[in-house]
Amino acid sequence: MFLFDAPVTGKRQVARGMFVIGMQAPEIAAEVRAGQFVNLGWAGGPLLRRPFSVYRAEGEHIEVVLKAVGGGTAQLLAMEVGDRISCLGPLGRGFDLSDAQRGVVLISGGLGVAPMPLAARDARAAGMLVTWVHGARTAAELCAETDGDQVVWATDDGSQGLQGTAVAAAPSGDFVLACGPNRMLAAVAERWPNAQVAVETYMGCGTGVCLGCAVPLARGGYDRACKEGPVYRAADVDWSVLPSHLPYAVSA
Amino acid sequence: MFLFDAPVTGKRQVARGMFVIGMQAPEIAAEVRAGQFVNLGWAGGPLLRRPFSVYRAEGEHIEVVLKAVGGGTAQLLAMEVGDRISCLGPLGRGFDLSDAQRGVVLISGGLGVAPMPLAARDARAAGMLVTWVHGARTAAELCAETDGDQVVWATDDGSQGLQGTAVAAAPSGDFVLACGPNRMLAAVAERWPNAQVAVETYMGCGTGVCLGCAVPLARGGYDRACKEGPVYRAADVDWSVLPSHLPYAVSA
Amino acid sequence: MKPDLSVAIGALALRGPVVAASGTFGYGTEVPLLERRALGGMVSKGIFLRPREGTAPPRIAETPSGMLNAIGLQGPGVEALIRDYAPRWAEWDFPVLVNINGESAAEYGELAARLDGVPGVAGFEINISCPNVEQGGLYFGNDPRAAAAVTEAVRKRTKLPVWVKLTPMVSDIGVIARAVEAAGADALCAINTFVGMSIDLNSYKPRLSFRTGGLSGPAIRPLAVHLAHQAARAVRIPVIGIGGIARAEDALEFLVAGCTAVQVGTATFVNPKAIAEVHDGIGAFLEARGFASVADLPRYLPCD
Amino acid sequence: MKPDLSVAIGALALRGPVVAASGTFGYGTEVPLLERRALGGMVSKGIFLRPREGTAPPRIAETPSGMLNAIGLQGPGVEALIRDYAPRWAEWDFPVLVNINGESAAEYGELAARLDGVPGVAGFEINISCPNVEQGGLYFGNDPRAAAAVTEAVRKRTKLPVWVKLTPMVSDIGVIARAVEAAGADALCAINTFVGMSIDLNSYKPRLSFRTGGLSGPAIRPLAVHLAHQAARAVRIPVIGIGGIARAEDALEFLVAGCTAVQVGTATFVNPKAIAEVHDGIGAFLEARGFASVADLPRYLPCD
Ligand SMILES: Cc1cc2nc3c(=O)[nH]c(=O)nc-3n(C[C@H](O)[C@H](O)[C@H](O)COP(=O)(O)OP(=O)(O)OC[C@H]3O[C@@H](n4cnc5c(N)ncnc54)[C@H](O)[C@@H]3O)c2cc1C
Ligand SMILES: Cc1cc2nc3c(=O)[nH]c(=O)nc-3n(C[C@H](O)[C@H](O)[C@H](O)COP(=O)(O)OP(=O)(O)OC[C@H]3O[C@@H](n4cnc5c(N)ncnc54)[C@H](O)[C@@H]3O)c2cc1C
Ligand SMILES: Cc1cc2nc3c(=O)[nH]c(=O)nc-3n(C[C@H](O)[C@H](O)[C@H](O)COP(=O)(O)O)c2cc1C
Ligand SMILES: Cc1cc2nc3c(=O)[nH]c(=O)nc-3n(C[C@H](O)[C@H](O)[C@H](O)COP(=O)(O)O)c2cc1C
Ligand code: FES
Ligand code: FES
Repeated sequence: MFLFDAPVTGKRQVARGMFVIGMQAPEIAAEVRAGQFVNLGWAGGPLLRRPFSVYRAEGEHIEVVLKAVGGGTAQLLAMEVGDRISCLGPLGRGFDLSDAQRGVVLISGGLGVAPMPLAARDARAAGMLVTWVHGARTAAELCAETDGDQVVWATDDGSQGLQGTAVAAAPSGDFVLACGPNRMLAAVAERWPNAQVAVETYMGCGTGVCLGCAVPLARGGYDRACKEGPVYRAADVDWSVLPSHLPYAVSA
Repeated sequence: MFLFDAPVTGKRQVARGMFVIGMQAPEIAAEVRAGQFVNLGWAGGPLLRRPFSVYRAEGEHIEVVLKAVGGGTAQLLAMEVGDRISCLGPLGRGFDLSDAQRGVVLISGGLGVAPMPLAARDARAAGMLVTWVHGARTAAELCAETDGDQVVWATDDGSQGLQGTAVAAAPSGDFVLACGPNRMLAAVAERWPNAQVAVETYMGCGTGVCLGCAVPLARGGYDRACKEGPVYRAADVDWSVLPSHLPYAVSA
Repeated sequence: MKPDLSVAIGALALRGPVVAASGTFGYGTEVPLLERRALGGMVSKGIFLRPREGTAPPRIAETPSGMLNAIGLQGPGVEALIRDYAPRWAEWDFPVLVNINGESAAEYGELAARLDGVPGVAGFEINISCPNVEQGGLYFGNDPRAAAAVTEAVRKRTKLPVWVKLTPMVSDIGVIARAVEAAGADALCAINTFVGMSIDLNSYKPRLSFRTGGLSGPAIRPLAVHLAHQAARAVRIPVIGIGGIARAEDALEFLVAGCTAVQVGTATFVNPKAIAEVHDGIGAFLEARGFASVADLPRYLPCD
Repeated sequence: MKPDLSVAIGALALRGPVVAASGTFGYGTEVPLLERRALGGMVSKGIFLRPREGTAPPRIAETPSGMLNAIGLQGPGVEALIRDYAPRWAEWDFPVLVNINGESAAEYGELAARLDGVPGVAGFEINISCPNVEQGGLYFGNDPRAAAAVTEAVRKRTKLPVWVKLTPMVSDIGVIARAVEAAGADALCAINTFVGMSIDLNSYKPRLSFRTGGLSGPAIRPLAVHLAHQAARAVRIPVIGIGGIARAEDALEFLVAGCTAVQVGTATFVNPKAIAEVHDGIGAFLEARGFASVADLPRYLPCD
């Protein structure tokens, strides 16, 4: 876990309203695994840090992807090259690819693309075939950087790819990694109990001390999304107790 | 009184750490009188607005002069051209030049230069000779834009002009306008009971509703710096009750 | 169709749910910018029978998302208020309530009697909760019997609406709320400021000359929503929510939590158009969600 | 010369005045970044005799300069604490106090008895002020007799230092402070969180599943400074100030207001190095002002 001020190195648009921000964060770039996150804070920002999955990591740089869904994300998107963001990470437990075999199916809804480029990179490095199913409300909101041996698109309005949810559009597969609104992940859990899903909760600290990020478990009790998670075996989460919608959640 | 978002149009340095910020604020520029102030607020800034004397007003533009003495002023100085500042003003009662005769003596300590360029302008327009006595701790902190028919410098360390305070350096005169730390104005009151002085207080609203900007009066009771002030006849203020130093006050 | 923003506080009809809070709007004559059409009503700066000088400066200190104030109820006294301000209020198209203060129940009663019937005075807000006076103030607000006694003293002297403004500095606001309701209040205002202190590290003394001050502003909003909600659950009379409201969403939190109307205070200092923006924002919210009136807004008032 | 930062809380010597607050530092094993040298001590997450699941999510909500939490004292119970954490604490070079909780005075006493003598447990912080449990919690904190009874029950079972953590939700904190002092507390901790509520305008219900939560963070600092100051004026035992401390200046406000030490909570979430920065900043301040030790800092404790 590292903590330092990372300078912003760039910003690019990848879908309507969706942007990738790059930061110079060598220590984190070297260590981060797919599904882990960084907790970002900045001068003049909200009291609490905001967690973001690491989207890409290369050389000295990491990237995060975001939309302006509230005050904090709007401020982040207003940053300019050279501005500094306090970066705490890498945090949490990422996807576990050690049991994977020939191929992996990535399912991402909306901003749920966030952890997938790293997941795709690691899966390919392990010699796997990557099928990436990406869904959004409409064609313009699909992330342009979705990439894999096979890409399947899904839109609510049918404007690109299959009409319907990413979960419905996904081919069958043994090894599924998914990220998106908790509502979508609950649907993943129905179809693939063994899928690995990255959940979303409010976080107070991101470091395991506040117990604010409680994830209700199917076996009873709570885990910490920031420590034991944010990646869970889909069937291990009690989806009926996990809030299906946070005020800032962005629908698929 | 106007309220609008004014774009920043420029910034220049006038002494060590002292900067002038220009804003496009046509309505205020047209109405403001010497000694009046604007109450500035901005996104991500402190809760309360910050009062600043209008330094210059020309055409569509007004200027304020400041140093980074705390969080708010530091943020203001970090603004770039095009950034917007919410501008409420003009506020308060400025200097009254109607009784002036041949000449006027302006005495400014440190940031107390703020209302003086407008005062000098109006005095000249009224055909008066302007003597401007400006003091600071050291030469580098003297405002470079001090200007008058006669300019007298004073520095605590004697590095430019007379060694000592601006008040001590001032020639005698019938018509004195002064601005600077309240401590300095108390000294002005000793020497020129009839001087007009612009005082500094904390302000909650700047519009006369909160009674937070209380100025203790020699005759008893309190006035509002933002409404009846900030300009007072020096002898009318009870200097023993007015705080001589606010945490953000900048010494001469 | 534009939603209906009017609300009723007992017999008093307000054209909108947003009222200017006492001490943050002067006597209604100072701020020229506010669009008056948005004002449901106004509560004047707290007044005593006699003129009061108020406390020495510094009177305010800024804190994270809030401010402390110790104005000390500076004011011209009731006679000057009747002479200088009430006549102007009489011409306005929204009700002005007078925030009344005293050092004994009898003084509150006297003030009400003096103001009752004065054209321009539409009702009273009894301040039993000001933290910035040496006597009275908080004492009445903490003690259900004292609070009831003050309320009764006023109730007896006027038929005009009587609102009682509660202090947050209690362990159970419901007890005071019920006592004041039983004593004849028409509505409760929840809440006044919280007592706070800030230390100046140069002088090693409090920043405020009065030592302590009342905390207001967004910082207190979650506490105020909770207290207003508790008050609303405790009584049948309307509750007017106060504390840290700066935007329509903030006001809506109080309304959903069981309040009938709200007051906006500190936000007016920051933004002289705050009341108008809150008023308009509530209208826009109701319209967007398909509610025809403020009364249609869902209320969260569980019974357990 | 570097100033001496050590302070004494009764018989317990701390190498620095900054202590990690309960519930914001886990069991001391989670945050690797903090420079341990800066820790005067640590209070562990609140524990009950038996394991507790805690409340359903959402458990936190952000507010202006603050946050609400309703964790519900999730914890593994005292036996797991003794097994999993105390042995590690025994190796550390700063004292760890256990924040103890119960539903009756007897339960608090039992917890103290069970933990007394366990290596690694340096003392107790009695939590009579948690707003997030259905029974106990606030009830004990509001009532001087109940607060004293809990304190006595613990005092009887241990010779270790006993700190009592007060609730801010009272009209006069001095009354509780004196009751608890008389019952044998070694120090007071002022304060725990304030009860607050925040409404979700999509569901028209509270944001927190527990409905209410405890407000912490910079928003409450001026209230906390005032309450800690009031407590310090009421008793002779040391008071440890808590509430919204994020920088050295904030801690210094509490120290000048009469506190002997401070605890840092929410700030650690925002900045895992907050405690180290506060500690170092206090040292730098003392040095700059020419004070040789924390004890030399001027205190503002008027007698009237
Ligand atoms: C593990 C993880 C990974 C994430 N990765 C991404 C990502 O890659 N890209 C992305 O865009 N988003 C991601 N998010 C979500 C991201 O953190 C939110 O979009 C962001 O917090 C919203 O912030 P905002 O300031 O824009 O919204 P705000 O407007 O500040 O928040 C909206 C509402 O949510 C509340 N809120 C926000 N944060 C908290 C909190 N911590 N505690 C309590 N209430 C809170 C606010 O008070 C407000 O009511 C991730 C979240 C988690 C948990
Ligand atoms: C009429 C008038 C005209 C002024 N003109 C100028 C000018 O031309 N140029 C100039 O540089 N300065 C001027 N000032 C002072 C200017 O407003 C302050 O420098 C500024 O408020 C300091 O702000 P800051 O945010 O940098 O300091 P901060 O760091 O925010 O403030 C320092 C301390 O003061 C407290 N504080 C600040 N404002 C308030 C408040 N309103 N109420 C209570 N506490 C407060 C803060 O909480 C903090 O403790 C003027 C003041 C007045 C009253
Ligand atoms: C400067 C100031 C003066 C106040 N004066 C009074 C007063 O005279 N009488 C009163 O009942 N409340 C007074 N209040 C309290 C407000 O009416 C209101 O209850 C409180 O500020 C909380 O609301 P806010 O957070 O919207 O400001 C005053 C508040 C402030 C900030
Ligand atoms: C998430 C969270 C959990 C807490 N848990 C406890 C607890 O278990 N026991 C306790 O006495 N106080 C608990 N507190 C209160 C803190 O110890 C502290 O008193 C309070 O947060 C105010 O300090 P702060 O503003 O520095 O956070 C908790 C606070 C937070 C934010
Ligand atoms: S966010 Fe604090 S424990 Fe997970
Ligand atoms: S600043 Fe509010 S009355 Fe002057």
